[in-house]
Amino acid sequence: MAENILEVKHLKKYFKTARGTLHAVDDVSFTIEKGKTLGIVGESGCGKSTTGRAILRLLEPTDGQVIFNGQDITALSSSKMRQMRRDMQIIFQDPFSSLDPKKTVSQTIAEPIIENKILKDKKAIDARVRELMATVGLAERLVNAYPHELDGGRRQRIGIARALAMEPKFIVCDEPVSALDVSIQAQILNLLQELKEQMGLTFIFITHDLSVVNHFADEIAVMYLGQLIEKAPTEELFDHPVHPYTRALLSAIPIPEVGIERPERILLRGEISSPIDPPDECRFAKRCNYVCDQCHKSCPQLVEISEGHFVSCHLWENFK
Amino acid sequence: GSLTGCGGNKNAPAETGSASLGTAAEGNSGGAAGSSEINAAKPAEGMALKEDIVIGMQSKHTTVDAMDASNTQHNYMYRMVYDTPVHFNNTTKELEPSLAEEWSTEDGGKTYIFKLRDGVKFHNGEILKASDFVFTFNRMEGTTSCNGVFLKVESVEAVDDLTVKMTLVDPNLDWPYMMTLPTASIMNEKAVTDDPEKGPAVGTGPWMVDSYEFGNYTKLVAFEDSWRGAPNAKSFTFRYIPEDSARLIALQNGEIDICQTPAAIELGRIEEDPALDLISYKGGSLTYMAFNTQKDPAKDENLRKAVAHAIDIDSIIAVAAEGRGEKATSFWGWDEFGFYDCGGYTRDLDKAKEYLAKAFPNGNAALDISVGADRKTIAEMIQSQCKEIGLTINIVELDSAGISTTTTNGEHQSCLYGMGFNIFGDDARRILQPGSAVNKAHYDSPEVMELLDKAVAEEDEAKRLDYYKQIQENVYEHVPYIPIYYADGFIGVKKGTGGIDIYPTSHHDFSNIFVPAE
Amino acid sequence: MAKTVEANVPRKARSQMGEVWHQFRRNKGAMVGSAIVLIIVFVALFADVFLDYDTQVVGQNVAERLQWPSARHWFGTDELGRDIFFRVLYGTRFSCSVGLVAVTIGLVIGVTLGAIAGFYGGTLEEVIMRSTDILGAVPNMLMAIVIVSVLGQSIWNLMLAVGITSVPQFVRITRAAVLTVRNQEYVEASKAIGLSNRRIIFKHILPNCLSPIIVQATLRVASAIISASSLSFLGLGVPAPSPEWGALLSGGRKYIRDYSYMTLFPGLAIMITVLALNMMGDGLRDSLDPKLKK
Amino acid sequence: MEEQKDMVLEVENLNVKFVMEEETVEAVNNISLHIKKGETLGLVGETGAGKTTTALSIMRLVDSPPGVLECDKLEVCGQDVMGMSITELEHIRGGLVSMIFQDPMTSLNPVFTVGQQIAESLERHEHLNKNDAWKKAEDMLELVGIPRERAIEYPHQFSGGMKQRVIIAIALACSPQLLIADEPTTALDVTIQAQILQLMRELKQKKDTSMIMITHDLGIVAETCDRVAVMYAGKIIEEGNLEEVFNHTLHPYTEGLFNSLPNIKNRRSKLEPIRGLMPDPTNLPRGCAFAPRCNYATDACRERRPELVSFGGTHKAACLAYENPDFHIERGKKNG
Amino acid sequence: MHRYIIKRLLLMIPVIIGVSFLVFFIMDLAPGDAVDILAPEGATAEDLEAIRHDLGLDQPVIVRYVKYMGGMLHGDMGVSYVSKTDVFDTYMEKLPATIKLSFASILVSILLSVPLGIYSATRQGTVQDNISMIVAMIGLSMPNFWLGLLLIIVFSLNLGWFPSGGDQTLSSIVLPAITIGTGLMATLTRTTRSSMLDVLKQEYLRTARAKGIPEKIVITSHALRNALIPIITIIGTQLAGVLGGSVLTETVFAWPGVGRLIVDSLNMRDTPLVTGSIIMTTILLSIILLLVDLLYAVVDPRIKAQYVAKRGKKKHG
Ligand SMILES: Nc1ncnc2c1ncn2[C@@H]1O[C@H](COP(=O)(O)OP(=O)(O)OP(=O)(O)O)[C@@H](O)[C@H]1O
Ligand SMILES: Nc1ncnc2c1ncn2[C@@H]1O[C@H](COP(=O)(O)OP(=O)(O)OP(=O)(O)O)[C@@H](O)[C@H]1O
Ligand SMILES: [Mg+2]
Ligand SMILES: [Mg+2]
Repeated sequence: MAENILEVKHLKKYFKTARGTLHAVDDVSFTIEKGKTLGIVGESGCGKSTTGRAILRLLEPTDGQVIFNGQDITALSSSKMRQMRRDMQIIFQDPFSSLDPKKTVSQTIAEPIIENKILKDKKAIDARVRELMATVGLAERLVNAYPHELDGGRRQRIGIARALAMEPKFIVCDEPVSALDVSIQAQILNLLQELKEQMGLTFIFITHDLSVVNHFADEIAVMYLGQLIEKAPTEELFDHPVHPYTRALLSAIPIPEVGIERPERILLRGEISSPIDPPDECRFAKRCNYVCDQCHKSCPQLVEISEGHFVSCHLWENFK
Repeated sequence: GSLTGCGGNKNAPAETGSASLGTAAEGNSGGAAGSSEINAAKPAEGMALKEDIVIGMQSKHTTVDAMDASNTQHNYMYRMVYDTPVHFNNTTKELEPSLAEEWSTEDGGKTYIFKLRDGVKFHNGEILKASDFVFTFNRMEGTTSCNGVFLKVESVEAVDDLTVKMTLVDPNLDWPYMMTLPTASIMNEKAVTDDPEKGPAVGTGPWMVDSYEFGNYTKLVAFEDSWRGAPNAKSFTFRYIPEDSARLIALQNGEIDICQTPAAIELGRIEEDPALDLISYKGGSLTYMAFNTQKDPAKDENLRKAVAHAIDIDSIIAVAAEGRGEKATSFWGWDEFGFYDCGGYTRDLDKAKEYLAKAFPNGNAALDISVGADRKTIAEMIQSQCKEIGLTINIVELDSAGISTTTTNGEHQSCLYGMGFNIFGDDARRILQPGSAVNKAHYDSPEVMELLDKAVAEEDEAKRLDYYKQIQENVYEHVPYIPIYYADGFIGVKKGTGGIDIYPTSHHDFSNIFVPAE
Repeated sequence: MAKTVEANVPRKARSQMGEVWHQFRRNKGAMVGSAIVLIIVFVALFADVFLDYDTQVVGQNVAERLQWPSARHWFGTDELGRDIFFRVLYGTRFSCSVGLVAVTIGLVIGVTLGAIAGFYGGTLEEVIMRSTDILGAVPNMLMAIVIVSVLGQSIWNLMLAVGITSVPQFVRITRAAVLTVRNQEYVEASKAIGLSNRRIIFKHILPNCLSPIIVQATLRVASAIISASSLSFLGLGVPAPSPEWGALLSGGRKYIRDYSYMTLFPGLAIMITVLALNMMGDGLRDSLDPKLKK
Repeated sequence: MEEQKDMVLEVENLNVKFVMEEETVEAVNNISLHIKKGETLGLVGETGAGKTTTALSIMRLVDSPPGVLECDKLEVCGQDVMGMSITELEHIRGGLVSMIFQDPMTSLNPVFTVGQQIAESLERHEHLNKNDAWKKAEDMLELVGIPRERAIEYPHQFSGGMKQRVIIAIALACSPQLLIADEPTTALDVTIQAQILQLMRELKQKKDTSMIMITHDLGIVAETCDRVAVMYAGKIIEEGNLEEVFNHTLHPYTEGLFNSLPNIKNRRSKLEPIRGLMPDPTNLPRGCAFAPRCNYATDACRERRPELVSFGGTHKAACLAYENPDFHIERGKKNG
Repeated sequence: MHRYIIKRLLLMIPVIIGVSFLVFFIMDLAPGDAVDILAPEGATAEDLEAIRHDLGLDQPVIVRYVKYMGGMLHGDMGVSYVSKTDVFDTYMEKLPATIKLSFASILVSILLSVPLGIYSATRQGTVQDNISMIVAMIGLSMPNFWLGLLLIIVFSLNLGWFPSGGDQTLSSIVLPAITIGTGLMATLTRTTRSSMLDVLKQEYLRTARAKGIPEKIVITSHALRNALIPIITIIGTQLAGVLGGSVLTETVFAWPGVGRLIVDSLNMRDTPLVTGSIIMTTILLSIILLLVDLLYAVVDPRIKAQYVAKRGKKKHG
């Protein structure tokens, strides 16, 4: 069995808010093998980004462990953590707010190199910046451009170059393409694909677009209201979705084809409910078309129903 | 309008120093021709009078208790509200009976007997008794403005209902003069004991306090039963309008009837205004420079003399007082008993340089001069004038409390200050006695002190005058102070206003004021 | 490697300063403003080249006192016969340094504290903000009186006094701006690449909080000059006879009705400086903020 | 003439420029649109293609300055919108034509209750008094599936999907003839998007409203529209009914769009992105705006601007390559 | 909501302690004390000592401070050195005039600035915009005493429309209010402008326009209400500022307000009066700022929601 680069165990992240405790991530566990990509999907606000950030300790986890390369990073001091970050990077969703508007392209890319003293010589830094720009497909003449002068696709490339500058082994991509147009999205997806293949990177790929993860991820985890409700290898998930939510999600994707037989659409009631002080019941119970008494009584556990396929639903057997 | 002089002092020589520069300070002595129209003593027959009079004050009242504060702005009010045992008549320059019909001393000024007027009514209806007199003096202990008086008194006792015997610590022939000052205002025992807060405002004068708001206004109303007779109006309000220009505009607008101390620069406006009169008088308030005689570099008499001969007093008067002032020739009130004209200091740059060379043989002559914002211009002029002899003056500006305390504590090198003199000779003690707060020079001359002590106990007037002359000569010689000038005093009033008893000390008496109705 | 063809580069690359300058130049108001500011600075720097301080600026000439503006004395003369034009000209030196130094003091202290409060939050923020409240509650005059009287009257202490009184406002404004920037993703990104908090604050957060701070600073220069004039009334201004504008204003107050020019010209000088600074400040804010560029 | 009456929207040669100090953005270039009663037109294109600007032009809501609007004909239900005064326009807006904006989070005024925001438009256009308008507003809420009691709540008390419903309620309150939906579901999650699209379909049928559906999602077009117009750099480069555009794609750009989409059915298929980027709208190339990115581009493409040419039936495309009669694109080959 | 208010009021306590401490010690540091001011001319060293003892000024500052704070605990703010009156009463005597003037000035400032700010925001970048901003700035760069005297000369002396000063008739407030109000204009106009500019970019205005709402209503109702928060914030701080007193204006117009009280008592080193007045002002300002915060909730339902949520939470716990 391949070695696990990352193990997340019972990760929790709660926020104290005026209205109560917000369970942004509530007891999430999973593992990723080296060189593989885990896609995390789910609706807005279900805790995808929070999971990603908690793994990098950009947010301090409330509870749980994150074991990276065999080391529990939740216990590291902040200076040790800073060193650890050379191996773990993140690419953000919003190519507008994730770049400092006052810094040029080269300043942004050079910053991690200078800060972490990866290179010291000015010329070497310069050369490295250009190399990185070439890697992500940014023209050399853009070195002195400001983010606002660039379109979303190019900005996202800067974000990628900045992450790559640290020569990480593991990258969390937090919806790196959802702000982009389809044609640009395809360019970026191809770029990430190539980087992954060439550098043997491990990714967590967060998105709400199922067709994108389908294309990109080896495994997919579906989150709902801070919890992991289903996790399976990509093909398995698309071919045999079990959880009612996953199935609704898959059926809701509009297919850009005319004259085909459209699968029947599963429409859900209502919307994702509040993550503040959630009651101890299945988080999906309120919207589920198959809800039964059991669902309101307790929160179902994640069970492995076939090899690598985990589901958290009381009624999974009915849907298999 | 033209000017009215109320000056003149029987003790002072008729000619007081050189004529001032400028236009306005002509004829200060004697009643000028204009006095019949401006500030007449009594309203003309059948004149319609204003009932509610308002005066715009430059400074505010902080109290209505005569023992709490003593200065020009309060004294106006005290003179209207209270009476003192003795009255000083500014026209005749004589002491007159007031609450005391008679007073006498038998032992050269150590014990005084006051016989009180019978039937004097307080505002609360009580009749004045010797016990009120005694009470008043005993109340002085520990008060801010009268404690000094109290300390001079050994005992006060009521001999009978209308006779008071007062024993002093040291003989003091000027004591009856002391008894004319507003600090000696007689209060009513019952009123004060009944209401310690409002009671002290109960006096025997023709006006009584109606309402008072700290820092805003004080309103007096007529007290018809006053032994001095009923006043000419129903109410008299002091309004605090600190800004000079605004105060004058208020007068021009008719919002007030009297404008205290209009700015010298704006006097022309009153003179031009047909609806207004300008009352002017030779001021009794001296602007002077004091050197700290206990501290380098002003400890050196040579430096003091150098400055005395470097400054050009005439041009200072022309600028700082807009020419409306008079050079001071001795550090002594011109209106004060014992005044002797030393001639003042005159500008003589050669002499000044000579003295300066003695004081600073190595050059680098410098002196700090502490000054409040109001006398900054004078400091600037002195600075510029001293530069001509090579003395660098550094102006140290301080806020009002700062200047007062630093100079009292002797932290200054020299300073510019102002003060008003009283009419009696012993008043000079304040400025010459070591430890006194207004001895801004911290001048300590045993010789002078001895002369002062002798003078105050001396019954022979000629001898006293001689002692005082010697004192003045001493001060003139050693230059702890440079007397600079007396600014003329001004009051802007509605045309036809009268009944204001003008005192050079600025403690004017508005008791009998009248303002013609519109 | 996917190498996208880079067609249609949106804009030529310029250096950072060049970029700011390019933007700035296009703003007419800002250019006019900075031209005036430049002139003022020039005058301030070289006042002693044109003018002899001892004779023309503080030299008195009582014979020519209180003259209305004329060809000989463009702005008239004051009560001591000094030429007001020269004094206003020379006063540039004092007033500009009072304005600038005071604001700099307020800026440095206020922005640092505000940034710390906004960034770290929690108890530290609470302590800083409460202290700011306390400092803000003490009347400026009292503060100034104490500073000037304890440390002595000098132009430096005046600057310090005026500067310290402007600290609370800078703290509040900076904190508010930091709070909005703090949650931007690029701040998180800089944490992800291992930057220390100090560097994050100074390199990423503060540069993006500049615009309200610049606006406040330029407005504050004006109030600093005016505060200096208020202090002059209390005798706490620049020591005489220095022709600081605030001191000229307070000195001319007595004469306002008959010799209004004595306050008019220093007043105008303050006004023009303030307007120019603000026009420049607005332009600077706009050009420092790349997002505003079209 | 009969056909004329049926026309809800007629736009001929619409041009919109944004004239700014240094540069001019040619946002919309020579667009013509026709929509019949009950018809839904899909307007697709990438960011900056000029979709929103086109929609705003129809309501004459383009910011001016800097916007400059020119048009040969702009009629809604036979009324000449171009020639209207501001007051007349204010009657048309929200009455005859309504618009739904992209972002439900920011499209509602946070300080007014949702009821007020619906009622406001009713008061103006239907001349109802306050009470009636409020009642009708509550009815509208119910129609879009929100309990009527919630009319007194503020937008922040609603979730994204519900806000979008409120916006739909506002847009439909005065029964407009034409509804312009500018990316109405982009900001929403897929499951919510499915709900909203379902709702719009139902309401449209009920009220027989014509619609312009602006989107960049070809999947949505396939599910909701009758006809499609594909925009690129301010021009319509292909137009036709669904079947024509999806299955008989003519334009290389449209083809590129399809190739860029990850295929949900075939995850191993390699994405074939269009090279490069949309041209700078301030500096459009002389020839075809797509030429620099086009795999089929010829020299002629870089010199001349293609016109929209009919390819039989309702299908039109603007591509010079078809001047060569043998030309067809890869996708065309695939689909026959 | 109550909880929030109580928390805010409790937070005032450390601030008051801090302020009084600072003021007390600063007063001690400043050269000069009340003794010199009170002493009559002629006072001897013993006189001064007697007064000093009388006022308790011969005790170390820390002792005086502790005593003073002890009094505060019983609601006693001490007695003025100079006027011998109760500090609280003295302050309250001046407060009405200050409150009147403050509100009038703020009103002037609002009436001038808000329309001007809206006007220039809707004409961003035009000549009118620039002129409006310059007009707003003029008030800032004119010292209050200068403008005040100018107004008195023109409107009181020459035209005779308003009294030159004092607080007697309703019309006395006009000139001082204009003087202060115009000085506040610059900040408020700019705030209004920039806040409006932010709001004018918002999508919901496009929604309103698309509904056919007339432009005037879009600006004055839809946009302005959303732009109010920063405007209210500035108005709040400005109000707090003028409530602390505007010494120069009060001096010029002989306005019997708090500002002059504080500065005058400062000049007389009347420590109890200064400290008491500043404490009272601090309390007043905290209350004003609290009211401003509560006003946010009225203007913006989103903010109201936060307070309501707090109450909800309390019920749970
Ligand atoms: N700093 C924070 N303070 C309080 N609540 C937070 C914070 N960050 C996130 N949350 C809340 O945590 C929940 C999960 O947020 P998160 O950003 O992880 O969701 P997401 O799945 O990434 O959503 P999206 O698709 O919108 O990005 C949300 O309800 C969010 O409001
Ligand atoms: N107010 C404006 N001022 C200047 N340029 C504008 C303005 N509005 C739009 N533009 C420009 O016009 C062009 C077309 O914009 P438009 O918003 O119509 O595109 P879109 O197709 O709706 O894009 P999106 O998918 O991002 O909504 C863009 O280049 C845009 O920058
Ligand atoms: Mg997210
Ligand atoms: Mg758009």
